Amino acid sequence: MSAEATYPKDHFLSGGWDLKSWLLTKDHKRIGILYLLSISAMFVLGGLYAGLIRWNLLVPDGTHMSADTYNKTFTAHGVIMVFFFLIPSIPAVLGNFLIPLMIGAKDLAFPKLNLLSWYLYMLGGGITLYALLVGGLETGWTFYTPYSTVFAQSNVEIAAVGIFVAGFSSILTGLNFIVTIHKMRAPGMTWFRMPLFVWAHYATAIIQVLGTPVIAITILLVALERIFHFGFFDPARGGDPILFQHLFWFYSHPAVYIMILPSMGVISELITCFSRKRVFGYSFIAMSSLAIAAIGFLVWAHHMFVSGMAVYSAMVFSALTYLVAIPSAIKTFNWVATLYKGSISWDTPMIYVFCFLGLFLIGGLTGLFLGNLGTDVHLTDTYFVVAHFHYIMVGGAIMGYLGAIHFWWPKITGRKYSEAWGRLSAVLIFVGFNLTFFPQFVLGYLGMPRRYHVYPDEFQVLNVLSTAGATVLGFGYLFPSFYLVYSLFRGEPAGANPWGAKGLEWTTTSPPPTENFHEVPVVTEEPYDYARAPKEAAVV
Amino acid sequence: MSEHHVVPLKVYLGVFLALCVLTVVTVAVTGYDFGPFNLIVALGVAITKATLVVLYFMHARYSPKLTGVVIASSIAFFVILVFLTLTDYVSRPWPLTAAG
Amino acid sequence: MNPSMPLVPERASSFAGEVDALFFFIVAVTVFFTVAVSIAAVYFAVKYRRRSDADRPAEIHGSLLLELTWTLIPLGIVVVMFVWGAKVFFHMNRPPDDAMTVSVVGKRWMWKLQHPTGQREINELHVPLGRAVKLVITSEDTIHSFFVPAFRIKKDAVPGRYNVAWFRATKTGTFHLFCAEYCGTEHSKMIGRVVVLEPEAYQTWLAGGPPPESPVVAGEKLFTELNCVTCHRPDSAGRGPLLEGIFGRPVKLASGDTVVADEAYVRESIVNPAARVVAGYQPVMPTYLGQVSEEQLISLVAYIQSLQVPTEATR
Amino acid sequence: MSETTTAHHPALQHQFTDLRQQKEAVTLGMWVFIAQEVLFFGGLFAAYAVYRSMYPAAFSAGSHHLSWKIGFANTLVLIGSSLTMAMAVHFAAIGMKRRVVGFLLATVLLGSVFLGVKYFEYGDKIRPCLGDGPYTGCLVPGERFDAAALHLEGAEGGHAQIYFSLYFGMTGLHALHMIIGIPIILGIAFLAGRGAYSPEYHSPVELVGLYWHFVDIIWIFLFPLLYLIGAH
Repeated sequence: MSAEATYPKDHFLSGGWDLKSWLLTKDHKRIGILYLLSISAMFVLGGLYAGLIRWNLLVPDGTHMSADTYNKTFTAHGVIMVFFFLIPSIPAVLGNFLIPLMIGAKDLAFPKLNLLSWYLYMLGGGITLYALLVGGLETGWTFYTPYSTVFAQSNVEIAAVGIFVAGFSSILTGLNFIVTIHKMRAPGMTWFRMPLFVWAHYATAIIQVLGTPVIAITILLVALERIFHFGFFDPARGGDPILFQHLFWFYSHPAVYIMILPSMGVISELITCFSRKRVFGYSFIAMSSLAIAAIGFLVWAHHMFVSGMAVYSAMVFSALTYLVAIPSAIKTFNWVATLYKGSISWDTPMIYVFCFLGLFLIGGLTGLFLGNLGTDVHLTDTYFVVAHFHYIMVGGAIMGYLGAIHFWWPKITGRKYSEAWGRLSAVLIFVGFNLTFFPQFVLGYLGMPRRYHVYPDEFQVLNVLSTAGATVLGFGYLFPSFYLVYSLFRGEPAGANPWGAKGLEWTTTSPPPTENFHEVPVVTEEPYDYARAPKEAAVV
Repeated sequence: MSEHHVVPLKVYLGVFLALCVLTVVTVAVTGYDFGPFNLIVALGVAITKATLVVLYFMHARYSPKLTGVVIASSIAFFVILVFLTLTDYVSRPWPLTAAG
Repeated sequence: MNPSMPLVPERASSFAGEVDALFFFIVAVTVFFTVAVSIAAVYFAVKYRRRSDADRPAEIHGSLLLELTWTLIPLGIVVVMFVWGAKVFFHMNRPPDDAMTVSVVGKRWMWKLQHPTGQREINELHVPLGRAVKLVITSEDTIHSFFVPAFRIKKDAVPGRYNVAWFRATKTGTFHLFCAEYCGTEHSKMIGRVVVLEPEAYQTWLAGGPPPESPVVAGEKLFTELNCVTCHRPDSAGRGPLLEGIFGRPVKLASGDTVVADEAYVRESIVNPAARVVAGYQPVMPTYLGQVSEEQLISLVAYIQSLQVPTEATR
Repeated sequence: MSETTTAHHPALQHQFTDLRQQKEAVTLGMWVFIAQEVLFFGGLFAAYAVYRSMYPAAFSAGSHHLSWKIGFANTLVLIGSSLTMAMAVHFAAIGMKRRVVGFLLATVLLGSVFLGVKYFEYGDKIRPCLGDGPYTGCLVPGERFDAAALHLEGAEGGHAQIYFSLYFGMTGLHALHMIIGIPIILGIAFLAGRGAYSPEYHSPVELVGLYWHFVDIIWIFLFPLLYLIGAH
């Protein structure tokens, strides 16, 4: 580490703090921070709704809130978390901030489009929050027809328009990343010298661009059918509700890969830095990202095995679902192999990496139960599914997100956070998480259906355990917001490369200047080449 | 742009004529009944027209290989969406009896 | 339903054993890999923890052999899982021919069930022990899902079509019935009980209730009321195809391919006759969409199912 | 064009090193946008494929009701507008400003003709539902949909409603894309008129050309799939 780091005088924030410099910025770093603030707000809101769900499920007879309120609560939790936190989280915040830095570019390919993405996100978020808060939405985040089109009495149209608009924010971010990664790499930065974080975001961008439009048209059809009653999914007139499920899951399954792939990219960066070692099987990890993006589009109907779809078609989808499990297994094995003979330091980001590894293992392997035709009949639509996707999303995506925020916090803000608090909150979150969601695997196997306001008495003990875990988890999530904000004012200057990490973003100052690099970097060495000492920043 | 290929006018006019002829073919072909192949023939004509537009009007022929990859992947995912969904509808009436 | 905290649901159907065997095989694989990888990660984290900033870790790029092993081995395991799962799924979707048919109609927030002998039940299903029960499931409004955890069966009730599931109860007692697909405000109250009785107890229960009108009788009355009989006549002189003995057998269609005349085809032919017309007949049959309720449709299907080839009449 | 001049061209955005990189980036961006549009229409084409395979009779009856002659004429109009757009791009590449403006306006004109024909086609399907004018059968899916106009009854009437919701959905979305495209072309024609483009820098003309050709391709598929089902 540099002896004693000084806080750089001119950086991308020193230009000005007034409203105009934020709301009309074209700097990918400021847009990344705008996203950080907006999705953190969404995360808090979604988390409150989660708390309300767990509060209701403390008692089996549902006396804590009415059935209608509960339905609106779990729908709001689902919609906010899926569309407004998990999908944008790492790509919009860290992807925006870091990809140009990592490939040696001045900015993303289309800065104005990037700002438009944020405005679309805020507009879509505003409309959807209006629908959720004023009157509520009680169709579940899945909008299954004919309930959503014929029977729901809530703001389905407004929420549909909100999600439609927010969808384009995701498409434009993906488009921006694809063009930037193809066309704006610094000299010497070949495809196989790029950080795996950038590979993961390239695969995510492909899914964002090719998947999101399908849910955009599907959600639009639901809204149009509610307004004009043209019977598109209305069984009375020959419409097929299962067609809606096909179109919906065609996007919504690849969407879970949009949520997990960026975290995988983060883990590859963190595990190499804190093992001070080259990643094991670089090209296998890179190709696994692309394989997940491609095969991820072939598996969607494993959400519909019991919907009465054809048995032979279900077999095809089950086989393809098992195929998509392989790249994730390859990545996990490669990460663990990277630890072998490394020099591992247990800083906060590395603790999040271990949390990710443990939880993503359980999350991924429990997917085998749900991709399997035989066991899925019993387990689908129960709390087993709820536990599975929370292990992937909260255990995987959010652990990766928190690890990334801690790892690049010195680079973004130029300040160091308190390691002690960081490690404590990571362990607290890990414990709270497992206490919340592991009992739900058992609940699911016992047959407790999801989205139930009241449930039979014998499930209460496990539900109480889960709610207890949720309080610990909620409490654990508050910690980072305290010590990270505290570090903004009291944190000691971090210097260009506090972790001694490899990567172009660590060769410029922290926080980086507006044009990222004082002179265009030339890449000569392989990625994660820790054998050689990290290059000091040209100008501190 | 040095490597940008300026396409001669007569290529455009030729492609335009071909498209008009193929449009006439599109209508003419519905005169005959090919039984189950009606749709395939109609789609075949439409695909040839679309390929002409993509190659010549949209300069795909003169663009870098990457443009071809983008076009191919969008078509691939379109085909996945349509045909994997159809596998469910086509195989619904198939009987499950081992013999059947 | 034992109030103590169970960890394994009851095994009360012939499937339960198969599904649980497959379930615990996957649990074993999950536990093995989770423990193995976690131990490896923790062991490496401790053994190779950073002692000083100066230590230089090994220069390892990767090894093709290792990559192949941890690609092919997981591939092999998942193929086994897939084939085993497909076998169980195939078995679940093929009711035996001797099964007794119970019709299930999901309606917002209640299950309406009807036995072959006509008994109707709301949110309760009494079935004899050891007898295969075929469920013909549909819905009158939104999508529901008929889920009996103890039997390990679940099938969506989709409006506008029949979905079929079946089970063979192997344990007497009372078991939970849930709706597993979100269907509105009282989704969590759309529950019920499946009561498995000894065969004799089932017969007495059947006799106990009010004399029911069997769906076959109700179907026959409807068949004449809606003057289906004018075209569908046993002497096959009418304009409609002969229905005697047609149920469950393949039927050649005008479009050339054949289809098995099961509940779904008969229901579709009543509600949407022009869809799949039998070979040799014109699509002249008027539609009864909206004129017959789901229950009446079930009675008509039951009646057609009961029509046997009259012994003396020659086809 | 030598490399140095393009490094300080007024149209060069700061994040690009030279115009060549900007042009490649902008073109790739447009192609990725078109890939996304293919999937956006793809949802409707998937629904069309499923419903046509389920209800061939109703689809055939519905498509017989449309006048394929108007569809045919409209297709030629749109292919014409595609030609004029390609010519505009061609002349922009060789720097003939007046020709560029002329062909862009021709494209807008042909596009407007196409939309006008669509307006009348929609008119004679929607007006009966509102009750004015001669009653030729209301074909807007919903309560007032008149299946008798297609000689269908009962469930087939419902299936015909699905055909017409697909018809209005797909052609409506296509028309919406043209309604968005036309003002953009006018804007670019205006800028071209003021000499904003040169052989080194005429990307906006190319991009709007790619967009317009894509809209034309969608119609090339819509015409046979909606207007020409079954023998005519």
